[in-house]
This record gives sequence, structure tokens and C-alpha cells, in this order.
Amino acid sequence: MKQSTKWIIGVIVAVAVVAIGYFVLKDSSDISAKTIKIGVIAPMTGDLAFMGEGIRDAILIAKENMGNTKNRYEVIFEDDQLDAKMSASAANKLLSVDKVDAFVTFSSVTGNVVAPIAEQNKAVHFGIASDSNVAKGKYNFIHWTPPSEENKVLIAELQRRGIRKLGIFKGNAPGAIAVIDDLKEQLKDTNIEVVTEQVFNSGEKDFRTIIAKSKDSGSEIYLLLAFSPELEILVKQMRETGITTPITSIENFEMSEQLDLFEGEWYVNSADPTADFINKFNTKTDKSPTLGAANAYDIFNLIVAANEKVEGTSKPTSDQVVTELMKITNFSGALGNLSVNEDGIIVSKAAVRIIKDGKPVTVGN
Amino acid sequence: MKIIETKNLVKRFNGVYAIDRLSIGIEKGQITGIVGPNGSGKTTLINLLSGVLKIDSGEIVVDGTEKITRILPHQVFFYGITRTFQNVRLFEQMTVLDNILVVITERNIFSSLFEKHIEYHHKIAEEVLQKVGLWKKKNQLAANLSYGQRKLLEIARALAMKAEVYLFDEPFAGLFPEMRKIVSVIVQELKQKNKTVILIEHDIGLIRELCDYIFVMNEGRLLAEGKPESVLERKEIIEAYFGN
Amino acid sequence: MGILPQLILNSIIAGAIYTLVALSFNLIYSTTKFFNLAHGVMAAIGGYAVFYFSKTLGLDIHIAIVLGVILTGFVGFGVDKFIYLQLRKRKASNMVLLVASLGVMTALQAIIAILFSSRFKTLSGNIDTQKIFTILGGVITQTQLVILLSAVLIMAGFVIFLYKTQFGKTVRAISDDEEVARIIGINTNKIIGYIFFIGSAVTGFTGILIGFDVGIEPTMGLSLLLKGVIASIVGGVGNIYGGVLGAFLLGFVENFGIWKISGEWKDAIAFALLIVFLIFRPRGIMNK
Amino acid sequence: MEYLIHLAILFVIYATLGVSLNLVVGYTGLLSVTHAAFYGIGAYTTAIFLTKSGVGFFSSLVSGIVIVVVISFLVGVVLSKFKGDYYALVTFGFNAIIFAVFLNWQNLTNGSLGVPGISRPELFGINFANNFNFLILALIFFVLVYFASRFIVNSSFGRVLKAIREDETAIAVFGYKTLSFKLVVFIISAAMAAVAGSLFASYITFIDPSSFQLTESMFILAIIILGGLGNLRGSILGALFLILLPEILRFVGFSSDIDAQMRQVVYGIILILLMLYRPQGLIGEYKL
Repeated sequence: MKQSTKWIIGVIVAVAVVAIGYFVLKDSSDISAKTIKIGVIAPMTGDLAFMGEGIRDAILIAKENMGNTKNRYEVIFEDDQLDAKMSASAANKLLSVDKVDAFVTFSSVTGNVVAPIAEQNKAVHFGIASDSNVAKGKYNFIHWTPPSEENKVLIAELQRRGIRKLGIFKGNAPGAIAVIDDLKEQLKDTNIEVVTEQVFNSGEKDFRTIIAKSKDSGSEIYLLLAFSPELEILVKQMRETGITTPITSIENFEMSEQLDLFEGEWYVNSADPTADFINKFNTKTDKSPTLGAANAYDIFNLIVAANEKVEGTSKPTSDQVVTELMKITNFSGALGNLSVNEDGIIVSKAAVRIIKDGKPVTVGN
Repeated sequence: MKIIETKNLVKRFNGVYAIDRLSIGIEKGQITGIVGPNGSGKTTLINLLSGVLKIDSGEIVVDGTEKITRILPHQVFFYGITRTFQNVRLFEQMTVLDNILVVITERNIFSSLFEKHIEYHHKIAEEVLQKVGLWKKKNQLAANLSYGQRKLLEIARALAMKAEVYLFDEPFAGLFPEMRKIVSVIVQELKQKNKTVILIEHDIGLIRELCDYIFVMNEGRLLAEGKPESVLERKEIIEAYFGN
Repeated sequence: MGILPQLILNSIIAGAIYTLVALSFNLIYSTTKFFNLAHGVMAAIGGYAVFYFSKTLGLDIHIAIVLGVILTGFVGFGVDKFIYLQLRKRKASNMVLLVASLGVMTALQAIIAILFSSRFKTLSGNIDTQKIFTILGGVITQTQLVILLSAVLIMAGFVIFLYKTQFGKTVRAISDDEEVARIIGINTNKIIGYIFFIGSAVTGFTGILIGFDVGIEPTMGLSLLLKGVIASIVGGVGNIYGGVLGAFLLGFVENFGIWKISGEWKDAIAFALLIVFLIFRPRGIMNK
Repeated sequence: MEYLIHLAILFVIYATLGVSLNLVVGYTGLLSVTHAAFYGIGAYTTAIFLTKSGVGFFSSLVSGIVIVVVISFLVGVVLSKFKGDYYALVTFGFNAIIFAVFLNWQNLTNGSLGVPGISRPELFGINFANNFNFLILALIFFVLVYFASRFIVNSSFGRVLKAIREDETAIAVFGYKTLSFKLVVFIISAAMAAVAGSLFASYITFIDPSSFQLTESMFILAIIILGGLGNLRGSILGALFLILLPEILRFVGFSSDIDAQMRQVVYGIILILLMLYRPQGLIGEYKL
């Protein structure tokens, strides 16, 4: 055992040295009163890494275009691979090592994990998540157009086009489930009927059988709720099997890189991400904004705005920032003009949009 | 009294008869040798008697009463049968002492968790390990023993079971003379205690010296049986053994 | 029932993809006897190689495919030579090789994501270039037809390669018993190296086909591998025909399962099929 | 400091999982890759009891153990027919099926939305919302699990487990019903995993299916293989290493846009190097 005990001691010493070294270094760095630190937790590796990268790019863009401000702002990104225990580790690291004042999280999973931690440590927390439970508590907010808002606009458009039979393809993910449950509720008092509802797990690549299943359901239009890449594959496979029924969605079309797939199709989106945000995103990353990127951009600007509004020269406390946030109405963000309602949800209007020669265009609400 | 009998026992390996309608009777309290060229089914017979292989047809009768057509490895112990293996099968990454203790401690799950008489088991383990001269190496891993020592450990393991019937599969193979002495003393002691020993062996000298009765097998069938002196002189036995 | 022809066609296409993975997995498993988790990543390597050659370097698509397949073969050969071979030399057990292959998978997936970002990419052009065929009421695209053809061709190739060539004989000797094969003078490590080359090349080609049909992403390997493993277990591990049979059975059970139950239970159905076979017929259909 | 306490709690939970899995993999030689499923059932039982009924944390813990014992009994009976690679594969299957149940049994587990708002335990008025107190609670449970495991391992029962690992048929011939020994140790280890699950659910106060996938089982397996199989202290060291490693890598900042992926590359390479140079793990004695 002699040789192996050498191993153990070596490992423990190495771990201790790195940890201590870091803490010592970290503490000596200047925490000037005025630096407001924002910790961003999003998936930088794993299947949804491209969304995490989109969030990061959006926030970096917002920081570059922030202009000069009273306080200094610093952003720290932490990867959580959308795994609950990693999200908790990231949040705790950001709190006690980087001493962040605010959190930005992506996805309902991360949001639900970080919300209680933020509440307990009085740190402002913005979740880019559809699950309104993330907004519970004084310091927790979510920036996601509530499903009821979007469904209202969707139903109005369906009725305007005299559509009776609705087919649904939905991913087995928090966002989609929340939207569909609310939609079914609102459809109760309308003459629109859901004739087929197909569910698939995220990561699915072969939709041909569920497409075949829904083929003779007589749906006049299909509502597709899926992130990319599932969304693009689903539509491609529908076209391949000769389905020409019109398709619509809530938000998902705009996130796709292959907008030509949805040429001429209308859909509901949470207001129109301003053209200038889209081309700012394009210039920096030569990609189109991913899901939640516009939300992240808005959140950063909201945090900065709230902090700037707090009078006095000392560093704003979370309570002061929260009071300022609650007062915000028609703040012009990437997702249209936003206002904060009383249970901490950033409300942005929904609008019907259409993809015309590869560009999302608002049809007017 | 026949402690173990086989009644047209059959074992096939994808069509090839390893044991072909074999009927033999093992006398209680005697040393019975099983002799025959390689591949004559000796080890297969031992594997059938110890439940390691499933019986295809025929039956085994224990103590003249118990008729068995299917026997699982863990049931063999209740018929008082234990064995060693042709190519030694020890618990490699366990100590010599543990290799003995593990086969004599409690078999029921609950009592094995809350072992009450561990000292008694230690005493038996020490006794058998002293007998084979391995007590000094009790804390060594079985994997680190020499080939001869591993053979002796396997025999000690069987002795520790205090069984009725001992199946030894070529226990003398590869041993130095003084180790062979130890094993033959053990086998004779078992006989004095009216235990039954079934010995698979190639060395004719040992057969003559130790066995009271032998069975000669060839291609899964019984070629001859009887006292060693009379059987080993017969022409067809010598031919079967050395001829081809 | 209007849906039946399409359902059967879908099952056949899925079966063909699983066949390709099962064949290459079976080839490598039968000689090395360990579950190589990194096998799936080879599909991603093939796909991304073609993406690099054709989209970034602008080479002609056919040259890109050939280069992609060869490159994947060399990656597989390299992984065996520098990692698995060293482990075999150290008499490592299957579980050690399994964990090492987990390390290889994690590292390779991350390297691809660094080079090409983890965004989903498709190899085929835009939507309308796909020729669509209708066979007995079901619809199938040109790429999927190519997938079916290559599954049949590669299976035939494997059968000829294994049962008709001298090299194939040595491979079967190794899969029966590596020690014996070594004793009678076969340089088993060299042969296993070639097997890794062929197996990885075929998987790379599978990845390329999937790239044209659906698209590629760095993490596409593991789920593809799991389905390939299920197909080869159900059909009978190490048995060429078994792998193919298991693959098509899996394709049919999955698609009919989706039809009867619903989409989100697809993976659970696949594993349930595996468990049923492992309980009642662990040797698989073909193995005696 | 809060961060270190948080890491300590995660470390204790994963050390509990490691020690319990080591009983099955390290001591009995059965490569089980379904530990995360029982971890998940324990977590979901506590989550559902604490959010939907007035039942307290400790009774939810006990009921979690009862449910896991029943399920692990059924799974164990099926598993007892298999060995080596096949055993691992069947456990793969069970993990996938139980994960599918978490994901799709909407009205019980709330599906992919997960279960939020799980309360912290209450006991004699101690405030367990404070992480330090929770750490003490978790440590108490870990110490119980650790000493129970040590008791098992040092008992005659443990000695028989090791004999099953070395040569199952040989020990069977000496009158030991190896199937029931394997079943009992499988159930005990599953019950311990349920304890870890209840602690995790109550600590993080939110759980969703993605924390109990195959990748989680492989992570726990890597802990005990790294730490050393057949050595309980090894599993503790393995948990310490694999929980701290990603955290340390957080401070080692590569250039920002690829740093997360680089960590995965480093993680994969470490696994490979370990298997090459230290397959028995840091302080293990049994080579996989």
C-alpha cells in the first residue's frame, strides 16, 4: 500500500494548493464598491451547448453596447450542462467566490435550482424559463412571454383564418408542455378542436412514424413546438412525406437557421426582436440568435437600468434594485417593450409574424 | 453399501457423448480410483456429480435412497459431497485464510451477516491449513502461492468442509514428492475416518498404492472395473491406456 | 389502413441504419469482446469530416465522402493502437476497457464541438434537391434509398469478407479464441487494428449517410451506438446475420410501438425489447 | 465558505452513492449501471411526499427505501441470470426504462417539468435551511451507510461476496446460494442509493428526470473505479476527486469560448490515463 498512499497524499496536496491559491488570489483583487457582478449560468457543453453560447454572445453584445454607466459591470459565465447538481455548484461558486450580486439562468431546470439559492442570499435572479414557479420569491424574475399571452394571439389568428381542426407536434420539454396545457384550457370555450397530439423526446431524429400517424387526422394546420434541430428535421420529414398542410409555431420558427423551411408560414412570437438586435448578433457571431438570446440581452440591460436608477454613490443593494425593477414599464428591449408585473414576470406582448423571403416580418397584432 | 451410484448417466456436448449411459457404484468408506486417457469423461463425471454440469439423462442415487435427476451446485453440499478442480479454482484476490473460511462459514444470508461462532471456524481453518503446511502463509493472497501450494490449499478447502464424499480431480498433478506425501497421508486418513474418496489419477503407481477399487473409462463408457491389481493386468486396459 | 405502408417503410429505413451500426459493432465486439462506447463517436467524425471537406474546403462531394470514410478509419485505428492495444498489453479487463472507451468518447465529442461548435449541421443542400420516391404507398427519399442499398451492400461485403477471404478466416479465428489464434501464429493485434479501421470506416460512412438524411451533431454517437448494441444483442452478438435481423426487428418494434403507444416511449420500448430478449433468449435469435 | 459547504454536501451524497455501488461492483464483481435509477426513485419519493402530502422528510425517506427495496428486488431477480458484459447491458436497459417513467408519467412525476419547492427536513426545531446543518445531517446518514457497508464487507456475508466475484461456480459448489447473496447485496446497495436520493431532493429543493440518466450512473461508476474497487475508502476518495475536479477546472480558465468543452477533453483524457496507469484506482486492490 506504500506506493498508493504516496498517490493519495499527492492528490490531496494538489487539490488543496489549487483551491487555496485561487482563494488568496481572488480576494486580493480589487472589489471596488461600484463593481456590480452578474453571474450567468447556462449549458456551455453537452447537447444544448449552442444555446448556452447564444446566451453568452447576447450578453457580451449587451455589455459592449451598454454605453458609459455610473457603476462598473462584470459578467462571469459558468457552465452547468443543464444538470441540477452542476447548476447548484455554479450558483454557490458565483455567490461565495465571485460574490455576484445578480444571477441570469437559462432553462426551467436551472431556474428552479437557483431560485431558492438566490432568494436565501438576497441576490436578484432572472430566469430565462417558461416555468412561472421560477419567479416565486421577491428576488426572482423570469423573462419569458407567458404562454397565455401567446395562446390568446394564436387562437385569435386561428379563428380569423376559420381553422377548426388543429394538429399538435410537441417536444417533451417544460416550455412546450406549459404552452399546450394552457392552450387546451383556452380552447375549451372555442370551436377549435385538437384532432391529433404527437409527443417526442428531445434528441429525437426520426419523426416519420408520428407524421404518418397524424396524416389522416384531418388537421387543417399543425402547431409545432420544438427547439432546433428537432424542428427543422420534423418539417423536412413532413415535406418529404408530401404533407403540405400549413404549419405554425410559438416562437420556435425564429430560432432556426434554415428560415427557408418556413417560407410563407405565419407563427406567434413574443413581439419582434428588434432588427438591430438581430443584426448586432449577426455581426458578432455570423449566426442567427438562438432561443433565449434576446431574453438574455434584455435581462442584462434591465439589470443595468435598474442599478443605474438607484440614487446615491454606494453600491445599490438588491432590495433597491428590486424596487427599481418592479417600477419598469414599456422598457424598449430586444423583445419589444417590456413591463414587469407584480409576480416578477417580464411581460412582453405577443404578435403574429410571418416568414417572408427568409425574413421574420410582423403582421401586426 | 453404495454411497453414490449412477444409473445410465448421459452427458452430451452438441451431439458428442461425453458420458454415455454410465452406471457405476461407489462403495462408502473406500478410495475409488477413476482412470482413463485424456478426454475419456473423467472430469465430466466429477462435474456431473458436483452439479457443475446439468445431467442430460439418467440419475444419481445417494445413500441408496435419494434419486437425483437434476442437481444445482449449491445443493451438492447437503448430500455431503465436496470436490477439488482439475485446473485449480481458488479465490485469487483473497487471503489463504479467507479461502478456507469462506467455505465453512454460515450459508444462510442472515446468519452470515451476524456470524456468531467465528472462532470455531478459525479453529477448523487452522487445523486444515496446518495439515497442508500453509498456516504460516495464511495472510498471503491465493494468487501469490506457488502451483503446488495452490493445489494443497484446494485440498485443505475440501477437508475443511468435513464432508462425506470427497471428489479429488488429479490432486497429485504437478506436486513435489514431499507434497505428494502430504496428500496421500490425507487421503488415507479420510479412509480411516470411513469417508469416501473418489480419485481421478493418471499415475498407475499411486492408483495401485491408494485405491481399493477402480473404474476404467474410455470415450465416456465404462471399460472395466474391479481391484486395481486384477484390472490393470488385462490386455485391453493396457492397450486402451498406452496402445493408441 | 393508409398508414401501414409508410410505417413498414419507416421501420425498414430505421432497420437499415441500425444494421450498419450493428454490423460494425459486431465485427469489433466479436474480436475484442468489450463494449466500445467510443464506437458511436466515429459516426460523428465521419459526418464532420465530410462537412469540413465539402463545405469548408469545397471539395467535390464524392471525394469528400471517400476522404471522410478513410479519415474515420484511421481515427479508429489510432484509438485502438494508442489506447486499447496498450490496455490489452496490460491484461486489462473488459470493464477497464469500457471505462477507457468512455473517456475516449467524452474527449472526442468535446474536440469535435470545439472545432465545429455544437450546433446541429446538415450535409444535404436545401430541401428541394431531394428526389422523393413512392413505393407501395410509402414515401422514401433518395438518401434513404442509398441507406437501404448500402446496408445491403455492406452486409454482403461483410459476409464475403468474413467467409470467403483468408483475412476473414483469421478474423473468425480471433473471435473464436484469441489465445488459440495467437498460438497458431496469427498476429492478433495487427488484425484487430485493421478490424478497428474497417469497423470505424463503416460507422463513419453511416454517420455521413445520417448527415445527408437528417444532420449531424457532436453528441449523435451514444444513442446511435446503444441502438446498434441492442440490435446486435437481440440478433445474437458476434453473428453477422444476427446483427441484421436484430436491427430490422428493433426498427419494426420501435416504429409500431410509437404507432400503438406514443412517441416519447420510443427509447423505453427499445430497452424493453432488449430486456425481454435477455431474459428469454440471451444468446439472441441466431446464436445456437 | 458557502461554496465549500455546498461542495461538501454534494461530496457526501456522492460518497454515499459510491460506497453503496462499490458493494455490488467492487465486492461482488457485478458491473451495475443502474444505480442512478434507484437514486432517482429515492429522490422522487421524497419530492412527491414532501410536496403533495404532509408527510415529513424522515418518513418520506423510509418510504423511499421501501419502494426501492421492492423495485430492486424485481430488478435483481431478473439480473441474477446474467454475468459480465450482459449484466452491465441489462442494467443499462433498466436505467433507461426507469428514466423514461420519470419523464413520461406526467401526473405522478410532473414529467420534464420536474418537482419544485421540496422543503428541507425538520427535526427537533433545527433549521436545516442552513446548509451547514444540512451537511451535518448528510454526514450522519453517510456515516451510517459507511459503517453498515464496512460491517457487511467484514462479515462472513462479505467474504462470500468476494468469493462470488472471484469464481461464482466454485463457491456455489460449497453450498452457497449465490443468486440470493447477489440479490440481497443488490437490494441493500439500492436502499442506500435511495437515502442519497432523498437527501439530494431535499437539499437542491428541485429535481427533474435529467439528473437520473445513464450518464449519472456512469459518473457514479467512474467514482468507484477511480477510487479503487473493493475498497470503501477508495470510493470516498473517488467521490472527492470527481466532485472537486470539475469545480477546480472552473477556475482554470481556458479562453472563454471553448473552455467548457476543453474541460470535457481534460475529463476524458484523465479517465484514459487512469485506466492505462492506475486501473485498480487510487487505493483499490481489486483490478476491475
